[in-house]
Amino acid sequence: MVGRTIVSAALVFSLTVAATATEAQDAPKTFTIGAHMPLTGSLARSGQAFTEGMQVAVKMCNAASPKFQVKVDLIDDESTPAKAVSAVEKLSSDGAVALIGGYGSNIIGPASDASDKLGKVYITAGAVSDELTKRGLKTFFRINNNAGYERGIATLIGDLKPAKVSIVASTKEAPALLAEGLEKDLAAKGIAVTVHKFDPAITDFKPIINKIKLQDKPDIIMMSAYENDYVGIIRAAKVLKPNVKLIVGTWSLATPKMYTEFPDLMNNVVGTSFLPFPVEVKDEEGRKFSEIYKQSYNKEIEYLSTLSFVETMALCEAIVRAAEAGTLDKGGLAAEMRKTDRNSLLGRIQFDETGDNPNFALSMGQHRDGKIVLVSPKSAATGEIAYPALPW
Amino acid sequence: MTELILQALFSGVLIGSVYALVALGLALAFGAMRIINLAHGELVLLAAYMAYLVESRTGLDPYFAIPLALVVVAAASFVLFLLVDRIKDHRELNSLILTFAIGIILTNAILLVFASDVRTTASPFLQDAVSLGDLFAMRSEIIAFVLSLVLMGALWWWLKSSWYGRAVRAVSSNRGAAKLMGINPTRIETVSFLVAGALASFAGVALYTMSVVQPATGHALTVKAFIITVLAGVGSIPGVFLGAVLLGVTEALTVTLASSALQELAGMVLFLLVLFLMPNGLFGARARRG
Amino acid sequence: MLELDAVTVRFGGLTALSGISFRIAQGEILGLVGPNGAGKTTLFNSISGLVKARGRISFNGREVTSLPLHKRARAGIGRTFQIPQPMHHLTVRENLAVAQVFGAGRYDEKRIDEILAVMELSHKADADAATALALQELKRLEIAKALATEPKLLLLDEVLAGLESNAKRSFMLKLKELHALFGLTIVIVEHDIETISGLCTRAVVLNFGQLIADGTPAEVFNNPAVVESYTGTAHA
Amino acid sequence: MPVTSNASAQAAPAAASQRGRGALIGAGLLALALLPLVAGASPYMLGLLISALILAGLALSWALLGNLGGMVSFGHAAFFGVGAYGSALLAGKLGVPVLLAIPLGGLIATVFSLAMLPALRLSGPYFALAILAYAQIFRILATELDWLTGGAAGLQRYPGLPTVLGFNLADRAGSYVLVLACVVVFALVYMALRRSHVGTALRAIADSEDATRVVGVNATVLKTWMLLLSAFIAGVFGALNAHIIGFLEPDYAFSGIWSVMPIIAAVFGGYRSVLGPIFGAVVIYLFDQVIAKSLIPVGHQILLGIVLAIMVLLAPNGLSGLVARFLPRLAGRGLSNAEKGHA
Repeated sequence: MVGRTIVSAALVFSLTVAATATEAQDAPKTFTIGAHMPLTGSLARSGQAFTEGMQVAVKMCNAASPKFQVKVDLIDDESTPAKAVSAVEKLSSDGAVALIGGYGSNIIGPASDASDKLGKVYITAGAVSDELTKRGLKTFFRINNNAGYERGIATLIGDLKPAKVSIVASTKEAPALLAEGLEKDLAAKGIAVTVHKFDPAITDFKPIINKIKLQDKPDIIMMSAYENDYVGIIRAAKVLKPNVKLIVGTWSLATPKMYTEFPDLMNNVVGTSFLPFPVEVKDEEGRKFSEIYKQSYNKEIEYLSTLSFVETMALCEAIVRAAEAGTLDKGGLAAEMRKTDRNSLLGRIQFDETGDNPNFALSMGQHRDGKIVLVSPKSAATGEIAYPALPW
Repeated sequence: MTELILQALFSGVLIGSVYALVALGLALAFGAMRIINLAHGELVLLAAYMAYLVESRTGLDPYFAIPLALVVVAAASFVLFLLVDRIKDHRELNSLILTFAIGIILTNAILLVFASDVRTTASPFLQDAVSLGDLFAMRSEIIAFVLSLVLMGALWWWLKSSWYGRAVRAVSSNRGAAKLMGINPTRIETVSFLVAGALASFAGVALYTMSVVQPATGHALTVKAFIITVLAGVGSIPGVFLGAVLLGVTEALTVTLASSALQELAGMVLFLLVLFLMPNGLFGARARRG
Repeated sequence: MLELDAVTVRFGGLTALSGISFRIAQGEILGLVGPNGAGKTTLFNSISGLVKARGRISFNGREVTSLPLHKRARAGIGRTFQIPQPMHHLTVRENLAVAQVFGAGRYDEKRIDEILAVMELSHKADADAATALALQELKRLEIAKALATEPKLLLLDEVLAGLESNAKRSFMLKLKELHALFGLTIVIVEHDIETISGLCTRAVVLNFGQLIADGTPAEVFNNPAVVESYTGTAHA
Repeated sequence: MPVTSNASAQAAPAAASQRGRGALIGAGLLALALLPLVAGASPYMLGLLISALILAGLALSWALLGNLGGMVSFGHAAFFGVGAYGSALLAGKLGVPVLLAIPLGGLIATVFSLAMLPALRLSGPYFALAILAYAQIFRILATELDWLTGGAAGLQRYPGLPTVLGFNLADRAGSYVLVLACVVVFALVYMALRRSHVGTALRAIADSEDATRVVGVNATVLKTWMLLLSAFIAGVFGALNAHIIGFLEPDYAFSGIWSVMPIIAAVFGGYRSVLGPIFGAVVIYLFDQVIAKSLIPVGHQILLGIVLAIMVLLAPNGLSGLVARFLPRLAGRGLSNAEKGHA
């Protein structure tokens, strides 16, 4: 029994040591940012894109600031809250000065709570639920929110003045929230709305589309879902050819990648976006980002990587400011974050009392023969919307 | 409304025929060895990724991946059989856990090799709409439907008339007695697993042409296949087809008449009802228990 | 104490027992005779509740036809299996303890020791039942387990098979001892005419699922129908 | 460690020394379990250990059903999720004190498990996958009944663990002690149950059902009790986890992880023993999170799959089986009891 106890104790200790051994070496002026991302599980693709944008931001930030350097410690949270919380605690105990959170409000909620308890600033670009900013955390920041997506889509649809819209929405958290919000917004604009919720497990969308085709007869089909769902829905629509004028979706849809992979499905489809394609980046920082990104990953920048690029830039700059002011280790970072007011590829970035970015609103981009044209809002548009226009 | 229901039935039958193809391998291995292969869905998925590999690398039609998929998946199925065959104690439960573990390994191996992106065929030809009067389908679905019927017919004929087929049935009904008749059960089980692997190959390629695949898809496929095996009852190939079509139609009708959010629920409830109320399944020759 | 009235058992199209009726009185030792496949074990199974039977089975004036297995055991019907079925992964003592606690509804260590002593299993009390016992010990364990449930009626399925004649004789004495010691009524399946004659007060003969004779051993074995049906086995 | 009266009744003369050794092992294990607190482990390490212990409780519940009930479940997420939602809703909507809501969450899971009674008649794989179907059904219900559960958006504003007698259960150390206490309590219940006559009979049912029923054991009723108890335990740990995490949504509460991980943990540790699943959970979870993750950042579960496959093939009785085989004298009754039967 004694032998067994010793063996077990040794095991636990060796694990503890292995877990904390990384703490020791830290160059004097290098600050660590901790990040947890979903690198496995159903959200792994998003996590990957986030990570890429983040890495580029770190490079650029370090190049701009010779005095202070920043590095990122990354942990896979596997899209589970407990692991995200563990990750926050580990990163913090390893000396991270601030944290960047992954994807999904159910992950971000507990993780940012844990971060708040440890007094560390936490920023995310992957959690849109309104509940998160209602908690009144002083250390929580985000650059995007449900309201921004909602506003972007509602503006586009409102301008098109359809009589009727059918929303096809996944029952997953973010799509369900967006669908709920849009239903209200559009109804307020006097547009008739029907919502079809679907279980994320389904793959054959023909029965839903057929219902839309024969019963709803809408002008626009709006998809609040993820990539695999978009493909299924548009395919089903292409087969059944409902008499609609436009297909609209949201995140991860109006991207060059989607067009490359599914060229015959994407033409004329509209999704939330911020950049036209081929990329015409007007501001200096964006151009640099796009260049370095292309060098590093051999592809064009996309929405998720840009989101995380922007949040990381804002965070890095705040860290450098706080370090220069000498308030970084005295809890001054949150205050520096609130002083943020900068332009970015995603528009103006500011943080209000709750940590939310009140300026966040997305443009809408339309796939046009391999290009993406920004079609709404009018202020950002690079071209006229093709309407009615469909992939088939 | 009639039009809606007709289209739902049509879609249900088409998707059901592919479900049948997925389930057939599971049912066959179960019949021969009394073992539920919980990695079967992952084998199907492996074949789908072979189709992706061939299509994305060579630009060929995904159906050209079938030879490659046959080799890879049958080999995987064979290895799986060798491992399962090593289990001596508590065979039923330990093999369940072992095949489950192999499923986890395959899913993650696919994730490591192919990343977590959504994959599906890029061929516009396969995705084109085909219409039968007022009923619509993708061309790939029609092809899969025909493929499924042909394979099922071939399997049925094989089990009925070939020596191996008869031996498979003998082993699955009574291992001991089959041994006495000079049949080597291990050899028969090996053949069953190879054939199950072959069926999984076709199923995977068909799935790739008409639906989207991700590394996490495999587990869901296994569950579907098992549900169908239960609906079908043990030892009935037409039963597998009918069970699969019943599941497909139930799902499509649930979407049409109620909500698509309830589709999975309907399948599960159907599964439990048949499980509890009909010990022989809907079309089975023998009882599940006892 | 046990009454069978038109007991019939069918497996699919096969009739294993058809219209069996007889009574057993308190304290009897009844021999159940018949060639292989005659339905003897099926009759045991239907009395103890392992298979569902049509007709009527009553025990001590109470109808038990549709009572589940465990309730019949608790009511006082104990049985052994032809192929011993010890409870796996349990020691001999645990086997008896489970039988006693659930079958008799009480736990009495002394009585278990007593049964172990009578069945000559005391030396193996803490051995694993399924792996450490020889076949004859397993057969004794079958009886011991049944005894631990404190039965009123004991159904013994070929417990004497495979014993050479000396051992058989002493085992017969053992059964008589048990009969007296625990105040049992016994039904025993047995092929050997001498054993039946030496042990039983009465014998019942089954063939093809039907009862073809009922009487004292002497009467039964002189019955021409029995002789005809039974020749092959009994006089081999 | 207290030894139950039932156990002493059986084990007769050897009981005293057994009891002494059992107490010693118990004290040793408890000391080991409290070591992280004394040694001042980081919140990260405690967080990992809490998650590992939640998993340990779930693995215990799974193993109890598998070992005593003879039923392999592929859907323990069903109980875990119902317990989590039950407790969170009671505390959040009705204001039930959290420490009362947690056992009530377990009770609600038990009530829901009554719906599974028809599945008890099913054998092996049929039972396993029927339970999986229940887990799916409950997940969909939790998504659809949004007036109650908050739907897909989930629940997040419900109370966390309270402070009791100046001891803050919501901080890492407090949560750790609470979860540890729950694991210990249920392990003791399991041990007592297994040593009782009911436990002996249940062990017998698993392999020789007819032989057991024929001596008067009502197998169905005993199995039912095991299902209810297993559901209760899983529900309690689901509830604990819910109040520690502070956020629930259907995909998380009924995630396949809660079905898969206990199987891996229990098989690895040895599901025929009481301590096996607990050790298995702690070792597997720490291995996965600390070692596997650093080796293969994406897809590290492949290592879990490999470990599980190897264990089933080479050591079906798990770690505890190996311990019993190689250290027969050192292994206490708690570990080796079952293996004696399975030698």
